[in-house]
Amino acid sequence: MNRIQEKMRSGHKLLSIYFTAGYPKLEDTVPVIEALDEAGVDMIEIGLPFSDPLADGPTIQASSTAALKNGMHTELLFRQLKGIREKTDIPLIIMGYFNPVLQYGVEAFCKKCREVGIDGLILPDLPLDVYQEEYEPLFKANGLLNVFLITPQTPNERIRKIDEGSDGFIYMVSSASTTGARDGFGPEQRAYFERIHSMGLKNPQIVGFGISNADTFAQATTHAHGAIIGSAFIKMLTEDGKTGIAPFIRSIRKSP
Amino acid sequence: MNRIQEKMRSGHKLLSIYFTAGYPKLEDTVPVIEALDEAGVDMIEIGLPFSDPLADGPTIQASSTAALKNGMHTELLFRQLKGIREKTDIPLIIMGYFNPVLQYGVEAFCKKCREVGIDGLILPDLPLDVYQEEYEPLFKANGLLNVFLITPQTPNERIRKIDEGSDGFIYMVSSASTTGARDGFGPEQRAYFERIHSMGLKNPQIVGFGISNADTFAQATTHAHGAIIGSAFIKMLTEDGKTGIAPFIRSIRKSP
Amino acid sequence: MKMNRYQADERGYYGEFGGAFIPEMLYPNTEELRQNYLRIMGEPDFQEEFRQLLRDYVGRPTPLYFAKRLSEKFKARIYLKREDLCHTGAHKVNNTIGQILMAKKLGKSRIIAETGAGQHGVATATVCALMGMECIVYMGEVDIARQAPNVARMKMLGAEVRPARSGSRTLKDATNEAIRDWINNPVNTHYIIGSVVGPHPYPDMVARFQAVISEEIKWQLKEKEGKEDPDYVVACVGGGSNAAGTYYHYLDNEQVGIIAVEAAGKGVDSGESAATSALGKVGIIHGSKTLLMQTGDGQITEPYSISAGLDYPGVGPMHAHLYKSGRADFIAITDDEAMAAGLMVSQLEGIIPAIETSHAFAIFDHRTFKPDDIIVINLSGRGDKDLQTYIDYFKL
Amino acid sequence: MKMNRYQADERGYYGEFGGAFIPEMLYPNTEELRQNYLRIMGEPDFQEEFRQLLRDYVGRPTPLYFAKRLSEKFKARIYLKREDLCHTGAHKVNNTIGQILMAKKLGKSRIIAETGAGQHGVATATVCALMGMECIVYMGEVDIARQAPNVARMKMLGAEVRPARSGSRTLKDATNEAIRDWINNPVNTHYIIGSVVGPHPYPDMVARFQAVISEEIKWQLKEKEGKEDPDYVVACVGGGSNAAGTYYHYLDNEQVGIIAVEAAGKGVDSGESAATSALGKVGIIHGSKTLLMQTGDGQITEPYSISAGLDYPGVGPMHAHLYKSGRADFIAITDDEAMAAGLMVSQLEGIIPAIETSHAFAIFDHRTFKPDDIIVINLSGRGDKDLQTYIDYFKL
Ligand SMILES: Cc1ncc(COP(=O)(O)O)c(C=O)c1O
Ligand SMILES: Cc1ncc(COP(=O)(O)O)c(C=O)c1O
Repeated sequence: MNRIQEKMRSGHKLLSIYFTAGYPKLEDTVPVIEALDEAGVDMIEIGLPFSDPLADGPTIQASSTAALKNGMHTELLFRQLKGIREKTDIPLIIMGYFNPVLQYGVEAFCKKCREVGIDGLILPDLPLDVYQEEYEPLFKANGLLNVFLITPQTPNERIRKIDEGSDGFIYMVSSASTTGARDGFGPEQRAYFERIHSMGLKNPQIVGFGISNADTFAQATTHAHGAIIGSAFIKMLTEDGKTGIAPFIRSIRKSP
Repeated sequence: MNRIQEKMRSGHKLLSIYFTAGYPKLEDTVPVIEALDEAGVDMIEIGLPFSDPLADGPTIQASSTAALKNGMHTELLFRQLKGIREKTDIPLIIMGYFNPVLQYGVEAFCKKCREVGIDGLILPDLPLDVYQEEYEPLFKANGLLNVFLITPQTPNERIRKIDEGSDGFIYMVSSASTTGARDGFGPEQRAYFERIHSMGLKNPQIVGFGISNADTFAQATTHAHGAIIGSAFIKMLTEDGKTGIAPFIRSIRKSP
Repeated sequence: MKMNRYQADERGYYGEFGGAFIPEMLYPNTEELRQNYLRIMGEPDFQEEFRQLLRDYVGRPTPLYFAKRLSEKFKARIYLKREDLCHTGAHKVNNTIGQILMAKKLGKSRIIAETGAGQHGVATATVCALMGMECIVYMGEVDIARQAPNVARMKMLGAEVRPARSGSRTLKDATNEAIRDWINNPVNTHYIIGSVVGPHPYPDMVARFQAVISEEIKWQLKEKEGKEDPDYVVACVGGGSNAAGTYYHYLDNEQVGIIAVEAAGKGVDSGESAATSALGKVGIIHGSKTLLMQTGDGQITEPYSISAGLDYPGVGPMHAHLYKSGRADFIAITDDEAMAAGLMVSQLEGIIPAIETSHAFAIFDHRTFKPDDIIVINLSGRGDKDLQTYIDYFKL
Repeated sequence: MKMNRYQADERGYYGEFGGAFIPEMLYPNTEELRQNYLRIMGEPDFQEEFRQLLRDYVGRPTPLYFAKRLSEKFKARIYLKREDLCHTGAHKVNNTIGQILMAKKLGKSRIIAETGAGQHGVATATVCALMGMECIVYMGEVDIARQAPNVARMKMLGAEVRPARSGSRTLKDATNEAIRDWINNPVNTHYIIGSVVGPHPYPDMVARFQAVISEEIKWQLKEKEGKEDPDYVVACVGGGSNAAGTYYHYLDNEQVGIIAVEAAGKGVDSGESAATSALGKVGIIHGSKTLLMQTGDGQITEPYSISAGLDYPGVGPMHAHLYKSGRADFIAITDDEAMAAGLMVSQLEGIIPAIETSHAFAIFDHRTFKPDDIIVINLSGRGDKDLQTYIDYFKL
């Protein structure tokens, strides 16, 4: 059983953090992972920076640009992650765009992931059908879970299909929006959360986009199994640096 | 007999000077006439300044603009010329564009000319046919000779027609060119001068355009009865003022 | 009804207006043209080349476009004749195509032109490039500044742009300079005048070249409305060439109302205007007897309009006659009205008109129409050349 | 010969290229389009409105013009397809007319677009004004500076121009921003992509709207040369929409040579280039698998060309396939070659081409043709938007 699947079984609401590899400093990748682990988060998404992150908002976009300027690249990320499993058992997911993976070679990429101990991938622009037709065996062979997104606009039928094709969790985009911190969730989002909940999917759902504090975390996880914080975390990291990680995570964890 | 016709009978080569009324100073019209008369020119063309003198070169154009700025206008010119016949008997021609005459009223204009003692008109943009159809009786009734132009491009047939319709002199434009001083006449011009001469016209010919000094005056009048200096005179007037008039005329008169 | 009441007679007169009041130096040039233009235009090979270039090069026929949103707004059936789609962006090229072919027939090798908005200059530079002829365009210094894109286009096309520095340094002065050039170059040079102005035969010749506009309107309207005749034809009038083309085949059909739109500038009585019909008196400008803005003393007034192409103190003799005879309804439109109308058309129909043309769209505050009135407005040119003026005006 | 070898298959693939590599957030939008576009395009009332607007509003058919002086110079029979005469000045409007009608059919009320040269932005702002729809155009900051006239036009037309400040601040980044906007506004918004790029069904849909170009070439050439097929069709390739339209009806007719002209910038190997076929490797950009300029690491390279409309690191999947399969002959033209060709065409034919288009006229130094070869070059747009660049370059 994959570390992600194992984590999903735990009773409490999971807190997952997204950060961009090589940001703020090139060598920060592993220290950030360690600090997050220590602060008690449940899962980490490591962003592989991309020049044209078209599904990301300005904060993550800026961090990607900075990371690339710092010199981050795919091979280097793997080098940095080498030995990470000697340090932590936390589920690690690489989140990135498909083109760098394609250039690295999908097979080589998957193998490297296994080598360094990556548990899953989120590649927003690798659609389900292409994945299933061309890449699923490679992922499976390397013990990688591929995570798909759903949004408030995804038709139920397609949600079922995605549920069918997934075996880690479903990344539930909170609202039609590129990532970026929001003030809170409105009635529409709550109705959406409830609708998905009532579908009784086989995969747990982790909510992403728009979670920035204890409040929104609590709202997002009323029905879902957990939530992902991205932009709000990056923003904090930009302002406070790594020493801000523990207090930030504490602030989310404390009940509102 | 009109003063112009009388002058044409004199044996020597006639020197005619064009200047712009009201230039350089508004009140200079009569003093310039007097100075020219004293310096011994044979005929004077008084330019009635026009806003859009499209057949004139830059020098005369600039003097027209200046004269208009000085406040020159048709009625004022007549006022200035009032009494001129008490001072001089030199043939006086008003040269101008047709529009100011039209606005003044052609009949009123002709009458005024007679009143102040003008002998003829040169209105380059009043064509022969319109003149003959509409205005000839008015001119005649007021003792005004109307002078027409010919150019190197005017067909012989038309020259004959113009000769037919004229009874003062023919204004022979030296070359296809808006007025402006030239360096001298080439073989083409000389051929043209000869061609016209050999036509044996009933009217004397006075050459205009491009005469600036004793040399060109002599060349122009080899066959013709006289020549008109315009731009070169205005240029001198601009530079030296009225005191330059006598020396300028002397310089033309002296044989080259 | 007497036919051809509003066309030029043999001597180039429209009623009392027109003729050829030119210095003798220009006589051979205009005479050569006068004696030949109708014959040459009548030759089959001339017509064939003219028509072929209008089709394949200019892009004719230009559409007659039913402007749905304008029609809804002003409650009438409004059609736009799309001269803005002509190559180079205005009706001017219809005339320059015709005249360059005429110049070739007459054996000329050098072309001169005057320009105000620069459209005629561009259209002339264009046909000169097409035919490999030398091209010199005179343009007022003020216009050179306010119509920079067109100056750039002329240079790209290989023409020389010579600034006119006298007078108001606009269209009238550029015309003076062009005429001076023609006087100085009487043999090898053809002067392509850009509007229905100048000495006979220019007004008539240019009107005939532009007449293709109403020739097309007739059959296009027949296709769309089942009849050739609209209730009104509307055009802005600078010199009057686009208007002449728009009216041409309707002149003697008094069922068709003619609306001529002039530039009032800052207001007809503001002292800064170019509304010739309202402000002009009979006079001579550029060789033609016509209505003319002038002082009591016969000096030509410096006109003013925000649009360089309407900034002319005279008007073609055909239009002077249409005004005097009452055949056409003249409306004067201010800068502000024109600019607002230009923005309106841009945002209602997705067409940015030349500021000249914008004047024609401002008539709806001045006249009322019936819901089934068919109104054809000549969209004489596109506004690309005027973008800076629009931007500055609206602070976009 | 298998038919339709070079068209998209049902899943939007041209050979190995194409598809829809999109984030799930875009799935409903593109899926709605994918399921409906062929049906809607097939509906008679859609076709009727599309054709009517192309005729009366855009000014189609655009002429097929025999370029006499170019033909003499290069000793071949050169025809120009005059897309520069389209309303707004380029072929782009064929597509925006089609897509705005599509958007209406899909019940959308808000339009977004990206633009490089600004031609597509203007064409989009234009049809939005025509239909009374809200319009937001994303444009790279660099392009906003170098294509100022088109920015002004969009504003006049009532569109909002939003600067893209990331990356190279050119077309690719504007596209990213537009996609982001679409993700954020998935229900009421239609994204009018301006070229044959993006996820399926965009490349196929845009190609079908632009196909009117070669549809017309066929009957026009038949009229002029007695046969529908030229020896070569030539077009510049940015994203590839004007090229797709020019090739469309000739794709599967291998008798017709296809020449695709890319921007080499300062030279293919200079590091400042946009020659995608020469420099690209298979990759994903803007939802499509295609040839793509990128680092070994899969980061998209910042392209360079003097022409904003060719300054794109990818190419439509149709063109990637035409390249890979050898069906098309790709030629890379430098800035300098393009500028010289633009000036040449201006002064030989009186037509100032868009700098994008000028690239297509520079092929004659790279390929030789036979005297009776019929070559149709798509004159994709006019150079008005590029005057400042031309002027600065040639110091006119
Ligand atoms: C677009 C446009 N319309 C109208 C005019 C006015 O000229 P005309 O009255 O001769 O049509 C011009 C002159 O440049 C013009 O460019
Ligand atoms: C005139 C012109 N030609 C060509 C292009 C390139 O686009 P495409 O390759 O899609 O035709 C553009 C883009 O803006 C353009 O404006």
